[in-house]
Amino acid sequence: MNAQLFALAVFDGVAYAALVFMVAVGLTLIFGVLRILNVAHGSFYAIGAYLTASIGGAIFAAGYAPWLALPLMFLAAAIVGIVLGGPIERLLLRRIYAKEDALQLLVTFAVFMILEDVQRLIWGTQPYFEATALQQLGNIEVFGVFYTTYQLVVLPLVAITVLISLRLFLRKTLSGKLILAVTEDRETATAIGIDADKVYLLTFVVGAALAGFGGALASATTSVVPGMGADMIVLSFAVVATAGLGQIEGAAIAALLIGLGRSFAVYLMPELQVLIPYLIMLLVLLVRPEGLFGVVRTRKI
Amino acid sequence: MRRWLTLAASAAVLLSTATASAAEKPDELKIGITAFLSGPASVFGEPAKAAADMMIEEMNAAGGIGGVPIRAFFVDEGAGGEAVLSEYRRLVQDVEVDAMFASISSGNCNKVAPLAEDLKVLNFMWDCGTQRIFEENDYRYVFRTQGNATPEMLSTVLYLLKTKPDFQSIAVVNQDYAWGRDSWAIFSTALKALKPDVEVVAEFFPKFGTPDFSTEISRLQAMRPDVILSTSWGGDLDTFVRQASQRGLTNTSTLVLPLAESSLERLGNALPPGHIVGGRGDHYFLHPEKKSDPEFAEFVEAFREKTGAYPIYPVFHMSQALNALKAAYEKAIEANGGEWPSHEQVVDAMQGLKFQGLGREVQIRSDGQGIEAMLLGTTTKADGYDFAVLDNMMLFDGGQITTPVGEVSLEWLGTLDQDFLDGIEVESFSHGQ
Amino acid sequence: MTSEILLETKGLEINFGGVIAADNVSVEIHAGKNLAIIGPNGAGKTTFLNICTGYTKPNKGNVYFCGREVTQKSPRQITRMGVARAFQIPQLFSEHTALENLLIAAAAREQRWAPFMKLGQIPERDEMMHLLELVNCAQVSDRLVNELPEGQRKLIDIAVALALRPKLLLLDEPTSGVASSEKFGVMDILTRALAEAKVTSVFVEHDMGIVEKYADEVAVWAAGAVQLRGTPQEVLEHPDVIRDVIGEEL
Amino acid sequence: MTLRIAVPIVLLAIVALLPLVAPWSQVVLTLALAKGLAVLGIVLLLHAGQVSFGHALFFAVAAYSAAFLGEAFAGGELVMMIVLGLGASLFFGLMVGLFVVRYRHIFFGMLNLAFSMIFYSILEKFYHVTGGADGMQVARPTVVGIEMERAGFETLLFYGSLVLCVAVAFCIHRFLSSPIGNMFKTIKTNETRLEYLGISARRTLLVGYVVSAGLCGLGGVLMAVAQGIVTPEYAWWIRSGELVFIAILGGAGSVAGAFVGAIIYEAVRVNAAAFAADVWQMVLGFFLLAIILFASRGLVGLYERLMDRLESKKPQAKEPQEKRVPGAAE
Repeated sequence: MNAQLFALAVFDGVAYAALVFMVAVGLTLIFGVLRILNVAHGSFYAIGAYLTASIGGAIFAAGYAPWLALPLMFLAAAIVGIVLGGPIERLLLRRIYAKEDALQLLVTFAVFMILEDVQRLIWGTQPYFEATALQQLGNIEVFGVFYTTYQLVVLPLVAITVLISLRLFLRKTLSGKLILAVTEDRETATAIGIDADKVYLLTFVVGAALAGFGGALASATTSVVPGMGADMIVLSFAVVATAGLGQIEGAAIAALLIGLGRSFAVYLMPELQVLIPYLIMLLVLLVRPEGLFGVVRTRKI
Repeated sequence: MRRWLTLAASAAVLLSTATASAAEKPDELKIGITAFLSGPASVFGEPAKAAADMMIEEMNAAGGIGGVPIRAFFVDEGAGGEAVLSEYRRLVQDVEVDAMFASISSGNCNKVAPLAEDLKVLNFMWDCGTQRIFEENDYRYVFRTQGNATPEMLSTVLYLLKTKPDFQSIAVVNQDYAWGRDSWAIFSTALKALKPDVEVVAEFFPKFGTPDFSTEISRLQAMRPDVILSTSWGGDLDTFVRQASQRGLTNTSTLVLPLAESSLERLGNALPPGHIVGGRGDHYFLHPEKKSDPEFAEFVEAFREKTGAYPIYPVFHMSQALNALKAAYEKAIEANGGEWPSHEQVVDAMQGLKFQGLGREVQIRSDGQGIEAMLLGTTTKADGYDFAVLDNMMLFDGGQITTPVGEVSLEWLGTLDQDFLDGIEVESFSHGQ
Repeated sequence: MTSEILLETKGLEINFGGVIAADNVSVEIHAGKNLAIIGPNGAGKTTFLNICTGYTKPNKGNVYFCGREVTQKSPRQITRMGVARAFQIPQLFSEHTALENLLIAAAAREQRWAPFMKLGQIPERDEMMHLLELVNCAQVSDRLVNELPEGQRKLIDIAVALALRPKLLLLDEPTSGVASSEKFGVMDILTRALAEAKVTSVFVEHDMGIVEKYADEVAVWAAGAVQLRGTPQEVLEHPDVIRDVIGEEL
Repeated sequence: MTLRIAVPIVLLAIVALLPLVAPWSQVVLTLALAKGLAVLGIVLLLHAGQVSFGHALFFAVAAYSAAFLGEAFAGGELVMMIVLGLGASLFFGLMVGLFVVRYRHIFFGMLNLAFSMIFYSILEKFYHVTGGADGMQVARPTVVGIEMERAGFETLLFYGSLVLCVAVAFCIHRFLSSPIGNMFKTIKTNETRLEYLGISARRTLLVGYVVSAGLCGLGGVLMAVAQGIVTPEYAWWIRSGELVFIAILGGAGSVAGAFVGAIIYEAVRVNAAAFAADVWQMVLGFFLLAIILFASRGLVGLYERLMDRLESKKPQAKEPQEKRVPGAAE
């Protein structure tokens, strides 16, 4: 493998990692606060993509300006977070916080199954493709290979921006600090009077919106097809578990690890490509059972 | 549970009456159709179902088959092999369908063929491509009302050799499942036999449903093969072609896409001129021999009005299956002296049956395989269409390029040589001709 | 009375994020002499029990049981050697009844692995009923333990430890959670049971009346170190103890 | 005989007799029983408070073992397939178990998921060995050396599975009442105490894990021969989720519930696929939600509640009902 191919593999890996990170970070945020591994997160991702692709397809066909693509993505993310995430937390998840892990997970699994069919009823089964955002930005040539500016520059930039703003939001704003407090010690946080209900709702809405945003970003580079959520959710599970549950910065590193691992596999051993995320997760967990950045909690006796 | 019991009871009653009066004219002719109504492959299943509904309505309006109206029961292949098999059994044993059309997926055809044989029900493999079924086993009740992977791939190789004889290197990006693997095995075997000096520079089998081919495309750009083959379909093909054209891969390599007829309209401008497209048979809404046929043109318009899209190859395959059924019953009625035939008589009538759907005539040969013509073309831009249409089309006769009865495709393909190439008859057409 | 050393620690040191929980702790525990451990909260008493049973590994130092080093052994291995433990917060099987908790302990002791033998029919059943009677809990033998009041849970926790027939029993605040009027009753039951089973005990205790009455020896913990050790009388009358330990308890 | 005992026996009889009146239900029921065995493996782990989202792995391991055996010996022998499939799943259970018993809860679930997804990817990728995504055919095997016709074989398979399921259910029930079974359950409630009884929680969990893998293996072999085909989908995470789904549906922790759940699930699924082809997933999703929200003890829990109500209504039940203590010693 020469330097050119090495660089190409890195570029591809980073772009891919950026997308995976967007989904995984929402998942890990929700887990950190609600202690629920949200299987329906995959559906939020898919619905974000569908919304962007279908609305975008309609308005650009009607002749609206292409720069609307980015605001549209934010809109799609907001719709997923508020219209979908809000009611799901409020009406459904709130009723099951006292139940066992397995039941909580199954509830989100049920939501996932329902949303899969909802997507099909709304958008049908034909693939959607809406690349206006990407085409606007054109291509960049690196080592004789053309990359889209969108993938090479925009996606990683957006991911870094999200990471930084999430950090600032959690550290600097009141809502963020409340979320952090609940993540770190739920009992104490509720004991000192933090309104856990509100924090849960906020977290879930933000987490779902992030997944929707991930889908919106992805819709520019890929076909939006039924079943895209199921694949994404296992992948982001792997990222989240590798990073350590609830670890936001960790999720960025784990996404990068898995993204690079995957793209190097395409160059070196294409057959291993799909195995890479799980192998990385397995290796990490064997050495560090709590994930790369997870914290061990010993039981007090 | 109650439903099961009532169904069971009615099944028992039906069973006793059915055996007693097998050749009595029924009130309706029931067929079960498996098709993907969910999942990625519903890009094929949904149009085929819409077409089936339209055609059956039309056939019934014209008196059905031998005066008996047709009624279709659909099974969703997207529900998984398990559900397909249990629904298949239910339709055969319980609803007592007269024929099954199964299926789109080669995997499901593999499962269904032995079951059909066990259940002794007439089964048309109406869309699946695997060439193995009739090469590895003998069936009495199973037929294929279209070609299979071997003529589809062989015609692609022939088209490539005729239009681009000097290419030196090829890469492949196929979906990672039997179709992707088998079609590459067929294609590469034929290519090696007919043009041994071509170098295969990369073989990618990305996971089915991959949303992102960026890494593969980067690597392909670095290698610059003359030709890139992809037998992918549906969302996978769309994604690959769009990402490839976005990043200029379509400027440096010629894409060869044997299934892209089903994606042309969706791809719009993403598929630039100059790339090779096939349609799994002589299937194309601007079929050069058929487009001026008023019946054909009317159907295309009606279909477009109903579904908002031009018909694609599964639609044509569906028309072949329905017309095969009609032809078989009519042949059997005739052989039976005008009386309604028994199920076994209809199965007998399938041998050597000739029928015509919305393409050239198809014939069923002794092993159950249909002989279907193949159409390929090169993309071009044309007025009146906001997507690529085909130019420099070639129609290959199915008889020459289908593996002879009793031979195994990969072995037969390995024996092909220049003489074979020279003996191929082909008719060429250009767009608008 | 024998002076055989059951448990011995040498130079234990550990700290948790800068807080020193054990600072050069060297203690000998003699068979037949019940040792009480007293000291303010955070002095490292529970940490000491955790280290002795292998739950926490010390940064430095060693633990010996009956002359064999056990520092790096797990609680399971140490338990199998004959050290049982009762906990400050009772550690019981909440979805099992009181009797079943004891039966599981007995089955563990006797290594009853036969997969088709019913737990309720193991030969140790009578012995365990007797043990429940001994701790005055026979009347709740069929109740789920998480439905029982804290005092009874505490006693059952101790009974579970006793069911293992240990040589040494470590008790972490056996009378906390027990109503003060019942504390002496509980300790009477306990010492009788210990004596009957010939078990040496080490107990962490805050109630000086109890320490005075039931301990053969007392060790005073403060800031992760043993400050003083002697008979109850010597220790409880020591001015530092009155000022630093008993004072705080009041 | 009380109603509480009579109803299950009648239900069992109905299941046994149903194929006589509805021939097509025979294979569906065989598949349901096969799944029921695998679900029993999940139920077992639920007793230790652990949920595996990757147990389809063992299902697939056994199914592919049977398929390979069939391929190697041109058809193969049913008894050999069961023995080999069970052996393979136990072996894989031990190997995977040695790793995963160090983890609990979400991590336990996720690691299982990772192992099953790795196996899934391998099955899908190594096309030339495993047939890739399309899987392998499993020709109808001989039964103790006898070649059978389809109808006879299916009948034999159904009744054989039924007997096997009843026997296995009994064994698991006894295992759960045994001392080691009870220790296994304490992993859910208090592992620390278990260790302080001198028992290795990991080893105890491993025992249960291997047994549960074996149960999935039995189910996998039956599924493979009943379906006549094995595909990587057997190891796909949705399949594992489905097993957990059925376990909860039947009644978490209930041995009988595993089979009741599997049969009801299969019935709902077949009907939903037939009558609501577009929305069958949605139907199942709402079904699952309803169970978790309104009957978290599953179908068996509903049944118990119904029986409690019936018994308390009966006039002859004069003596005050003693409060039933779940898990009380016999």
